[in-house]
Amino acid sequence: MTETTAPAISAGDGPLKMTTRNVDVFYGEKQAINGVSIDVTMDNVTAFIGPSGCGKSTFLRCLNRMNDTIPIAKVTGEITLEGEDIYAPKMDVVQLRARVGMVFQKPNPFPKSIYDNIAYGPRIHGLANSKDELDNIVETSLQRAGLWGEVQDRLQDSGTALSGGQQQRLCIARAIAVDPEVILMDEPCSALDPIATAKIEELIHELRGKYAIVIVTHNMQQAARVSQRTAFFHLGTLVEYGVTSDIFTNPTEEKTRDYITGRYG
Amino acid sequence: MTETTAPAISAGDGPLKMTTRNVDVFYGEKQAINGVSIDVTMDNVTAFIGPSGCGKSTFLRCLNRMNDTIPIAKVTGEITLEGEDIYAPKMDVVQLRARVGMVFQKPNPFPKSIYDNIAYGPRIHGLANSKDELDNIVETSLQRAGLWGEVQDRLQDSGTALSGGQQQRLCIARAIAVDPEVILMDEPCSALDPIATAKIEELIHELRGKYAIVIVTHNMQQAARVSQRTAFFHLGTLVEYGVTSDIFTNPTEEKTRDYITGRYG
Amino acid sequence: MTGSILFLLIIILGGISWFFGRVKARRFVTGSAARGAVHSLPNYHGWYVALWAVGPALLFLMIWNIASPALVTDAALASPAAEQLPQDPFARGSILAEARSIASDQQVKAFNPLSQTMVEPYKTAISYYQTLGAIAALLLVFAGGAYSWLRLKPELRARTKIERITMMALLLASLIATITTIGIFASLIFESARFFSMVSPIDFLFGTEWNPKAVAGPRGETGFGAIPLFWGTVFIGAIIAMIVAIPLGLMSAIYLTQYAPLNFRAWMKPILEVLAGVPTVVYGYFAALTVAPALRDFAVSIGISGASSESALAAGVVMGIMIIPFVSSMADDSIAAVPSAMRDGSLAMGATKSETIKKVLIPAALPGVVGGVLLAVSRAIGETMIVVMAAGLAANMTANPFSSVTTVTTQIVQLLTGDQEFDSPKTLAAFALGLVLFIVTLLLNLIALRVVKKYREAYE
Amino acid sequence: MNSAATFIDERNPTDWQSDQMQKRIRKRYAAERRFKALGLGAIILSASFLAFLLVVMVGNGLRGFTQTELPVAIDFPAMTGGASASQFEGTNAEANLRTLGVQDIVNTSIEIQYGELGGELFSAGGWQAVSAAILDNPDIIETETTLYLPVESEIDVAYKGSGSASAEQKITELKDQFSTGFNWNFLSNSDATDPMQVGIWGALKGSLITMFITLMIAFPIGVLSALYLEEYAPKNRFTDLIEVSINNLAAVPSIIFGLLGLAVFLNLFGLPRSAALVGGLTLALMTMPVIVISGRNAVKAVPPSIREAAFGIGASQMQVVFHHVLPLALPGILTGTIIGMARALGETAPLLMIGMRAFIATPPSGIVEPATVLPVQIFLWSDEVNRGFVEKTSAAIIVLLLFLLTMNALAIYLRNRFETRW
Amino acid sequence: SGGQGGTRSEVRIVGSSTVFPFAKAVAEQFSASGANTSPILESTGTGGGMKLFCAGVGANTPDIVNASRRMKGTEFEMCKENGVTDVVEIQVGIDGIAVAQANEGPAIKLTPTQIYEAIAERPFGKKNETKNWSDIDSSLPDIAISVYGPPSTSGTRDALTELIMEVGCKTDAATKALKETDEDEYDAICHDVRADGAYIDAGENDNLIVQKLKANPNSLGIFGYSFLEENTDSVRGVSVSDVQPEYDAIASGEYPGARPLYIYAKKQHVGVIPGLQEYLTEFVNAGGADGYLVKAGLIASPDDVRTQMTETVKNLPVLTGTELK
Ligand SMILES: Nc1ncnc2c1ncn2[C@@H]1O[C@H](COP(=O)(O)OP(=O)(O)OP(=O)(O)O)[C@@H](O)[C@H]1O
Ligand SMILES: Nc1ncnc2c1ncn2[C@@H]1O[C@H](COP(=O)(O)OP(=O)(O)OP(=O)(O)O)[C@@H](O)[C@H]1O
Ligand SMILES: [Mg+2]
Ligand SMILES: [Mg+2]
Repeated sequence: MTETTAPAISAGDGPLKMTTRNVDVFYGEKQAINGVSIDVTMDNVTAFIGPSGCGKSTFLRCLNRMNDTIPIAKVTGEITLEGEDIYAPKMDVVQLRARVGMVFQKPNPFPKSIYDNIAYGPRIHGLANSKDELDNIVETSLQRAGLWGEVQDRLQDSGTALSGGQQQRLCIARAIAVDPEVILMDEPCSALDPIATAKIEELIHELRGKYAIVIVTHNMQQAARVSQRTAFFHLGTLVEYGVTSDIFTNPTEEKTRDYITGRYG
Repeated sequence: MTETTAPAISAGDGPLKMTTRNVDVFYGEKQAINGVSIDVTMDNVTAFIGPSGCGKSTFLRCLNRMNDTIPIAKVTGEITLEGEDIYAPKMDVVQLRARVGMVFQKPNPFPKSIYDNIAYGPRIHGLANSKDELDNIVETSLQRAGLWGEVQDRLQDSGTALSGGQQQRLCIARAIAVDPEVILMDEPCSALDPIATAKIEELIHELRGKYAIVIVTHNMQQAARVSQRTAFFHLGTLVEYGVTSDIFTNPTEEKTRDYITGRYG
Repeated sequence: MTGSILFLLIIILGGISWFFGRVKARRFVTGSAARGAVHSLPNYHGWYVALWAVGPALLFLMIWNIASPALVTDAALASPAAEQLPQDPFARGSILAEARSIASDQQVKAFNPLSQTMVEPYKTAISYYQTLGAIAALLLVFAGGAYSWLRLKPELRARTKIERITMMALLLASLIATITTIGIFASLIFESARFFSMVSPIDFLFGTEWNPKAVAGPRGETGFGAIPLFWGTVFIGAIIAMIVAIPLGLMSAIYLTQYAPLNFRAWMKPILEVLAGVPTVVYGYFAALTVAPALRDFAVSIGISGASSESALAAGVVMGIMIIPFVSSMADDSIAAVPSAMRDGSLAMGATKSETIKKVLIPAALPGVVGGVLLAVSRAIGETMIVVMAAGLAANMTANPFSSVTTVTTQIVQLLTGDQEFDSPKTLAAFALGLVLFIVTLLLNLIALRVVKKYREAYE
Repeated sequence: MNSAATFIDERNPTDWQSDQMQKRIRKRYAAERRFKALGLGAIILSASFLAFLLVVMVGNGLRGFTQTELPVAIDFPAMTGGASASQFEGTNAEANLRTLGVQDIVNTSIEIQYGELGGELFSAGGWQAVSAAILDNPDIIETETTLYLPVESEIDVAYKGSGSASAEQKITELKDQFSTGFNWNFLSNSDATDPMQVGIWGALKGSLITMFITLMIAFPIGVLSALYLEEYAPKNRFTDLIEVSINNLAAVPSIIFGLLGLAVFLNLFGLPRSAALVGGLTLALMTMPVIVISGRNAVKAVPPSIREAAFGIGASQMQVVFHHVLPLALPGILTGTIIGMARALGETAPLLMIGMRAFIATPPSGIVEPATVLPVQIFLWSDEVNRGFVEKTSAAIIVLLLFLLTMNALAIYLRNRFETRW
Repeated sequence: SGGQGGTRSEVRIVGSSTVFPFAKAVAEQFSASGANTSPILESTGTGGGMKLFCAGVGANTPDIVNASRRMKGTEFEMCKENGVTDVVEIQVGIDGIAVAQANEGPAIKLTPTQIYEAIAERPFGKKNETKNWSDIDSSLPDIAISVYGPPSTSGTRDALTELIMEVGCKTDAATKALKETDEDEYDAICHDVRADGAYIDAGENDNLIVQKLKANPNSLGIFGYSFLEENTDSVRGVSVSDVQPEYDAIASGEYPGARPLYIYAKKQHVGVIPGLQEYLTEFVNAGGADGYLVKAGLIASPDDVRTQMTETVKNLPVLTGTELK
């Protein structure tokens, strides 16, 4: 866990939000992540790319300790949020997950009304003191996620009745509603059609700067479009991490080049 | 079913093996393939590309009537193998499938020994009259599939104990063992790592000319590497079909270009 | 030649014809050259011939076996020895049967001396008809075998034919279930119809007094008011048992699927399943001998007077225990069927596990759980032995769990094994009760399955 | 964090460290712990019910495997007038024994040793143990031998636990002479009036024969139907009908199958009452849907990729089913079959309706012979007036449970072993 | 076996659960020597047994039916209709309906009329309002009426209504007269048992009944005499009309709740089914005062009846139907 493994973050990247140092993840005997160190900053969208099974999702889920839900998963190394070690015993997972929100590959709205979907987080965390306040949170979250216009008249409809793209935006709104600092997205567009994908990408652009955003994608073009920093994973190791445009035009590693030019994956 | 819908096959493509004219496929009410006409020739590897759900697999499975196994699937139009209509009532599906072999996306060896995996086809079709002959078929098939060296000492081991790439080659060997005329491959490498992928691609190169080969792939680079003819599907229709290098460097259709440059999919 | 030897012979001949069929088919072109020219493998040709040889012969033998005994008896009776036989049909039949079994070596000593005289005629007749049958069967074997063997040719679609026969066999097997269902319905409906011709269905279904009398009372009351039985059934099976089973089953399922370490789950799940594997007669004995007295003592100690040792509570509680694994496995399935994305979604919002379970998983799994509970209820109200042994016979309409009530199934057993007059509406009432039980459990199941299915579809 | 300022200004930042928030979180965690404890409690409660049941049954039942005995000295040479050991060897042994009049010999010996009332001390069928002893070792017939014979049931109960006053008194009188032996009769005899002489062999044999018939009918029909429905059946009304009837049969209360057996097998077909054949048929109809349903699940669990692979090289439907699907589904089908059979083995109610609730003192020797089965035997014994039957009932329950637990364990083993094949 | 023409090597018996234990003992003794095949004995209840018995003649119908009451005329008719014309009736012994209470219970003596008034639905035609025994007669203790008795499906219940309730009911002249004018009403008044909880249906032969009485010393139980005898260390008999339910009193007919037990055999099966007649003989012999059935709780029939029965099993006279009502 020496600083030497820390990736270089160039000036102008904005304040550091999360850091990871020498993170290893094991599923039982099997090592899925091997000594990964990455910094997540406030102003940039960070993209994780790499072939299937290389550990992108695994690593992403370390950042809000969602891996805790897999009994055989074991995480070592240091991960901090605003300097606090999130794997420290005194860290409260419930709070952590409220601060580091997550959006999943397949839209997963709860089978409740749109309103209740958004209100779920604020309610369990007690973020609203009154009905009005709650209404307010729901409205602003939906607005941020660019969904308000489409659903304001049918807040009581089931969240599952929306189209795929709308559902995914609902999930983003739901994550926003608990006022997180970081938003993690695991292939948020892979289940969506091109038009819905474009909407989400636009949304990411808008959210950038307000939240630290990390996105996993298997679509390199998407990474190039939405992110400013890209990390390329291969077989559980971080092969290359840097400014997105550099990675795509001038990768330093042979493997990265092979991947980007489609020699495998 | 007029000849006008037939795709142009340039001279020097070698003998025609299969032709399809105006093929429509329905799953219940839903149309999955819409008027597709393609010719498969002996000397070329034909690749089908297109975004997920565009009907590549569906169309491929029409070529050996594997769609018969899906009760709701209905195929219309004309498909011939060496001039015989394969959907004619007198066509025996069992024989057809022996002549048009298939390799699937996920390697699917039978949970039997390697030997039995290969020998199964020859046995049910009565291709060998003696144990020696059968041994011989097994050996040549494994050799053709480039697997003999790796498994000759453990033919009695279970086929499922092999690595993914070996399994896939085993499946190819199994298909070869019944001495087919055409081999259909549905994303044969998508479950494999780069090295295994490279081996299969090499194998396809070697098999070319001995069998008519059709391959579905979602990896455009792969299509470019292994095929001589490429068909691009979109929402169940055949958008473009032609010489592979033309399609990738100079597509005539806007949609093809968009897809190849990664604007969606 | 006895039946089994003949049977064996036919099977052997079948094997031989299989072989000949195969040999002939092998002489068609084989190997890879055969492709296209020969439709089926030699094996299938063999089977084709074998089936032709064996099938008709066995069918004939079956019919022969049913028909020939009568012929044999006729022949035996034609003999002079038959003249001394008694006229009484039963005694006569019995002597004949005895003679027959001696003649066919199934019995050594005759109980009735007359039988001995009939043995010889029987022996003659039996061997005559047996030989006749055997010759006919063997002829059929040869005819069938030869016919099919001659028909073998390369284009013969032997495999297709064999496959069609196989499929018919499979179809027949699956028809048995339908026939059974019809059988159940028919056997209940006929007797019930007779019952309802004596007792009005209205009185039966809505009467509140269960006190079956052979003769209708002065005001035409028959005492066949089944409401107290229905109430007892519902009280024990759907109320008390469920009060025990639902919380325990549901919470067990939740703990096992959501909290338990893998090891604990691996051990505990089968242990809970054993609860469902214990025979109901054991539960009944346990309820009657251990639980019921304990509950009654408890009731007395807290000052409930009139507590019966055959209490609804004892039967209900034990039944509830029996149903626990049922509820828990249904709940387990339903919770597992909720996509894990749902759970992850909630956890990722910072919800605790219990919040996730209570607010997301259970509501999402609710239709499945409800379906499961309905199935459990239908199982509980159809349960017999526990209530027969522990619930008592008093047709009380009471909500006091410490008193004795009776159930539909208990009364069916009582009515069919009690000391009542035969053919009275009392016996028939058992079938009417059975019919009601059948219909109710059927409806419950249909509803439950529909609910569960609909809900599964929602996630697929 | 300045960059986020714009956003934070828009909304009240959540102060996670505030007292109010911390208190709320503590409360949520407490609720979490309570909920978890509740779940654990539910499981422990359920499991302890099972443990309690087993402990009670074993506690009551183990005594049923032993019997209290008193010594009886029998002077064979004097009483038989010098019978020789050779008479009781070989084929004629049993016939000779019958003419010997063992019962009288024993009764006289008892009277000599224990006086007039001695007869009331011993189980009436105790002399059969002497017969068995002679057959076992004919030499004793030429000597004076002391044999231990089972005592009368009331005394047995009293000696093992608490009995009636009169029995207790006899026990204090003869205190030192009692001994306890393993009750072999219990494993080899059939039903009887005297609890000291009852055994489970007859019922067990009846159960085995019945189960055999059930298996022979339900298994093939169940498997074939499962294959038909999963692999062949077209989607139409007719198939729906079959499916609906199978699902319904699986849920029909077992007693209804008894009514069916009564109406169809006995009354319509005229099959013999109380026969294992009818019991087996009735239980087969009950077990078949269980096998079909589990069989279908097992068949469904065979990955489609295997079918596709086989179809892909030109296997026909039948070849796919019998070469690939069936072998792979077999462990699952077997698991379901064992569970179904275990259920049938423990079933009582339908058998009461078809006359298997009978007193049958000889084990059945064929499928049309009158027979009873273990659970029905348990039910019959549980209804006995004589208190000696309490421990016998529990002992029979132990035997039944042993069988069932073994079957269940086998099913679980099979399931775990073959669960993750693909 | 099976079918009219079949045969069978063992005797088949069905019928009453009251006679069942005795029949069992006889069956066991009958086959103990090894000379006879053990009979198959099924407890189907008297009515169920009659139905099977009267279904016809042949190997697939039982040879004997045990009955805790006499065969009814209708049953005999049914038998005749199905070809069972030659039925032999044998009285094998007597069973007593015993009224009992826990040893700890308050001493109580009753008459049939008092019992009738306590458990009838409409004693003498009026709704039963009694709560305590003292409501019936001030000499009786002031405790709640609570009687555990046989359920309506059982033969013991028939005996209870006929032997005790009807006797009590007839003491009222007006009610007795009703028998001639309105027999249905008479039956209802005399036979219907109250259903308001004072009378509690309980299984026969059930060990639990003893526990119930022990736990509720104020309750009474009504069950077979053999059951009382078996449990003398916890329950004792209640005297009816000053007669204790004891062996001699029941045997002599002095005790009101005594009923004969019968078995019926098909004469047509004698000589065809091996061992049938021997079994009947064994049963009659075993029912003597010193026979093993008495040990098992049966009460021997009076001597004259026994002599007659010994004759009966020899000659097998058949019923004509006129002796049955
Ligand atoms: N729950 C789990 N248990 C065991 N191994 C797992 C688990 N989840 C993932 N893995 C393994 O860890 C490795 C990394 O998986 P991960 O899902 O992180 O890959 P990924 O890069 O997200 O792939 P994809 O692009 O397919 O989503 C893989 O080899 C995978 O098989
Ligand atoms: N068995 C089926 N039943 C109903 N619809 C189906 C079935 N199989 C495929 N489809 C539908 O048919 C369309 C074409 O599917 P197909 O599998 O051929 O696509 P594909 O091009 O192979 O996609 P992918 O790249 O994801 O494999 C899709 O819309 C799909 O949902
Ligand atoms: Mg992933
Ligand atoms: Mg596909």
